[in-house]
Amino acid sequence: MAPEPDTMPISVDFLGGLETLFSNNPHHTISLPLLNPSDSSPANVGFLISHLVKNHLKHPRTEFFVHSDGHLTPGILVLINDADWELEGEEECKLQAGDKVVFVSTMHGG
Amino acid sequence: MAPEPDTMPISVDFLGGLETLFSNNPHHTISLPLLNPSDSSPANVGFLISHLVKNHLKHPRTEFFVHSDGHLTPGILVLINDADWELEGEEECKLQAGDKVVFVSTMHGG
Amino acid sequence: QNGTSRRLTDEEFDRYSRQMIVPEMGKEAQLRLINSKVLFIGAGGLGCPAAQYVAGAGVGTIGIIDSDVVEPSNLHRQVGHATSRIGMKKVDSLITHLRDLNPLPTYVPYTFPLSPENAADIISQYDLILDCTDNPATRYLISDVCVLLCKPLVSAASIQKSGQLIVLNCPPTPQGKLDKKYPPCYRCCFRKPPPANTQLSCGEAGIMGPVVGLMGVAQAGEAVKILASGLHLPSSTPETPEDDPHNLIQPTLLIYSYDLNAAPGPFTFRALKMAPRKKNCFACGENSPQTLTLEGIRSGNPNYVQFCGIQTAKTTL
Amino acid sequence: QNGTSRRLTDEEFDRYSRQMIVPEMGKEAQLRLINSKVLFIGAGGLGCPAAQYVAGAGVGTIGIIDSDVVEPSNLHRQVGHATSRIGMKKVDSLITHLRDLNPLPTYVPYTFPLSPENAADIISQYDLILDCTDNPATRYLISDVCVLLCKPLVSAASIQKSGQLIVLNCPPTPQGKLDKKYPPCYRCCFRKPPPANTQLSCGEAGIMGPVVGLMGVAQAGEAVKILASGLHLPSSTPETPEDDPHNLIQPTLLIYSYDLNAAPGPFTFRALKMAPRKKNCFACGENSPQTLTLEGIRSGNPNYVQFCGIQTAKTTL
Ligand SMILES: [Zn+2]
Ligand SMILES: [Zn+2]
Repeated sequence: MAPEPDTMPISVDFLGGLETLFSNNPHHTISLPLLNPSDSSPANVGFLISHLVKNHLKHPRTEFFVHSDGHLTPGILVLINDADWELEGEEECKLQAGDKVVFVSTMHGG
Repeated sequence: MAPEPDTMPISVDFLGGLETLFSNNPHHTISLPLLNPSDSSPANVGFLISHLVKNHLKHPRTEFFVHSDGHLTPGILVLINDADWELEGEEECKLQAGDKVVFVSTMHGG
Repeated sequence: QNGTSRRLTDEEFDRYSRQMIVPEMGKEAQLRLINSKVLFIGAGGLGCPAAQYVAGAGVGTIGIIDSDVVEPSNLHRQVGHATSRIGMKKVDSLITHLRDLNPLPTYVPYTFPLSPENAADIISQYDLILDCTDNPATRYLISDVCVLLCKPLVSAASIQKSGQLIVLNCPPTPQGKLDKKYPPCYRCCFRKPPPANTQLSCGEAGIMGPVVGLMGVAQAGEAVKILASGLHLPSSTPETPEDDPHNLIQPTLLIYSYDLNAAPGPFTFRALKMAPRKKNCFACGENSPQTLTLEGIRSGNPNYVQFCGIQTAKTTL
Repeated sequence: QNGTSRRLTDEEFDRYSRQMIVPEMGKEAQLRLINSKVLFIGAGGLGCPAAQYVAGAGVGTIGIIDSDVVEPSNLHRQVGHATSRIGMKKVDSLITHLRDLNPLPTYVPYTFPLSPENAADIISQYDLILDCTDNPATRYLISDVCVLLCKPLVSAASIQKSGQLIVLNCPPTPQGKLDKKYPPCYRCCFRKPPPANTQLSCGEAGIMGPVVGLMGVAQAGEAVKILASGLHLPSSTPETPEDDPHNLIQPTLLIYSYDLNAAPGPFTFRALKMAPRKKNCFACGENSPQTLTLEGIRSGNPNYVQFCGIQTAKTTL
């Protein structure tokens, strides 16, 4: 499919059970607006998260992905182009077309 | 490393035990001459196999990879850019810079 | 499926509740498992762990065929046997273990080798076959009979530090059918066996226990999902591979590479996409009804031992 | 290593020959296994299969700690227990099974829970720790004590249809050392636990047997390779991650995703590369000697239960 204007393709993977919140599909290629409409700032990971919640999260138990304040639930690991997001500035990390973001829910059962 | 002139980079993976014949390394990026020097024809998979035997096969038991006639030992699966080589013309399949070739030895133990 | 509407007994509920509450499982899937029949060919390094988890999951009928007896050199990896059962037939030893793990299934022992003469009679009685054997001749025989009897096949193998796994002939498709894309058989993927001088058994080449164990558990995982989700049932509208969400028509060959000198890395697990059923396949292709029949197999055609270039199938691991 | 030059007994040779002939194993690696001590924390869905293969491989001393008793709902996945041992302490049940599989190791039972008070005393007696537990509070405790006592840790977890595995603190590196890149601890990778209302146990959320089984066997595989190859020994010349061929300093987090509706595909196994030890890590970072000590842990600081936001660690699976 052709990309929508003023958007960029971002590869998003959900692992460790998070895929069940997103139509049971571990892999999505989404069209993310280049700018965050709320303040016209360039799209970063924080904006990606709110975009995912608004457009792709199809499950009543949203608390498994985000807090009520919109921040990512603790215990979810984020890798941006294979690097730990803590090293990339977490939600502030700017995104570019083609970036690969992986969300992994930590497991504790045995 | 810069590529040598008149060669192209080919990604070659060895799996299923074949890696033990190739310095115990499952992944190689090799510089394959663009032309087969014996007849100046464009490099194909048959030439890649003879090139691997001559330059990379570091093990006395060569019969696990090639017959004495230089053909690949039966029971080895070849995937060229993720496709079964039988569908690609087997040894006749032409190679291009960046192609990915996977050799997998079939196992029978249990 | 008959019986998927009955109630579970209290004992069944006690045993299976933890898997029944998993999303997409549930009571109907559990009853499909209880109503299913699975055959394990081989009670060794693959068959032991595979059978533990299939029996634990509650598959109702479990057949196991193997002619070997338990030896001390088996026990580092064949975790369904025991020191106290050395010398016993592996099938009887494994069933002893499984029956204590879960007494509810019906266990059917076959303490003789699978052969071209008996293969069809035995395989025909099951819904799903697990190839846990140790030699190429038996692997080709199993696949051929599965094609002819329309049985899905979960095939695994392992040697030294490597393992492989593939789901074949699933959904099961009649021999010779090629109007669309259909799933491959073992011969579609592995047309010719390796020459006899490059065929190594686990006895000769060695095997790491956790490697063959992991492949066996993965086989059980595929068996449970196929039966629980009905993936083994002939599909009325088979997808084309382009939009096959089930990875069945072009299954992946899973390769596990265990490296003694490194933690898991990008090459530890590889998933290689195989081609669908091949037009020229001896067993399932266009002209296969002329080349492969149950009658033929029973009377020695093809000759599996000759095809694999060895005098006798190796059965000791 | 003392004892790696002695001869093997006939019985040892009988049992271990099939793994000793694997390339890069051999007699010395076998003796390293025999001279090693491994602690399993948890005798459930991970601990059962992990212990089967570690015991089979001949690790000389095997400690197991768990306070639970065997219940019918365990048996679909906890394949080291049995119907005849329902009601028995899991540790005693599993050791009964392991002793029949391999009588040669020394088995050490601990039939009480791991706690901040006893963790260091127990963990200090082993060479390698396997985290097979089922709750975040115990996972953070285990990792913290492993950092302080310089023990490598093979950590696995599983729920519903997913599993994860990572090798941590290997080669073991003293707390606070950051002059080069060193391997991470559990807190480096998982800084904060999930909120209590999103923590699900296998009892509440369910678990597929072959999924947790596969993670357990994979854990055994990592344990055997670490001990056989001496990867747990402090390295005199630690590599930089750029050229670390062992994947230890930046280990991969292995994720297994089991899909009931599909055969294995490209997402079935993912290997995600983690960062090395983090400067700001509470347990192993720059200022960690001020924030985390064995004394502190023993006297309730940090408070693991409070940190994980639950009243009591869940121990029923
Ligand atoms: Zn075929
Ligand atoms: Zn740390």
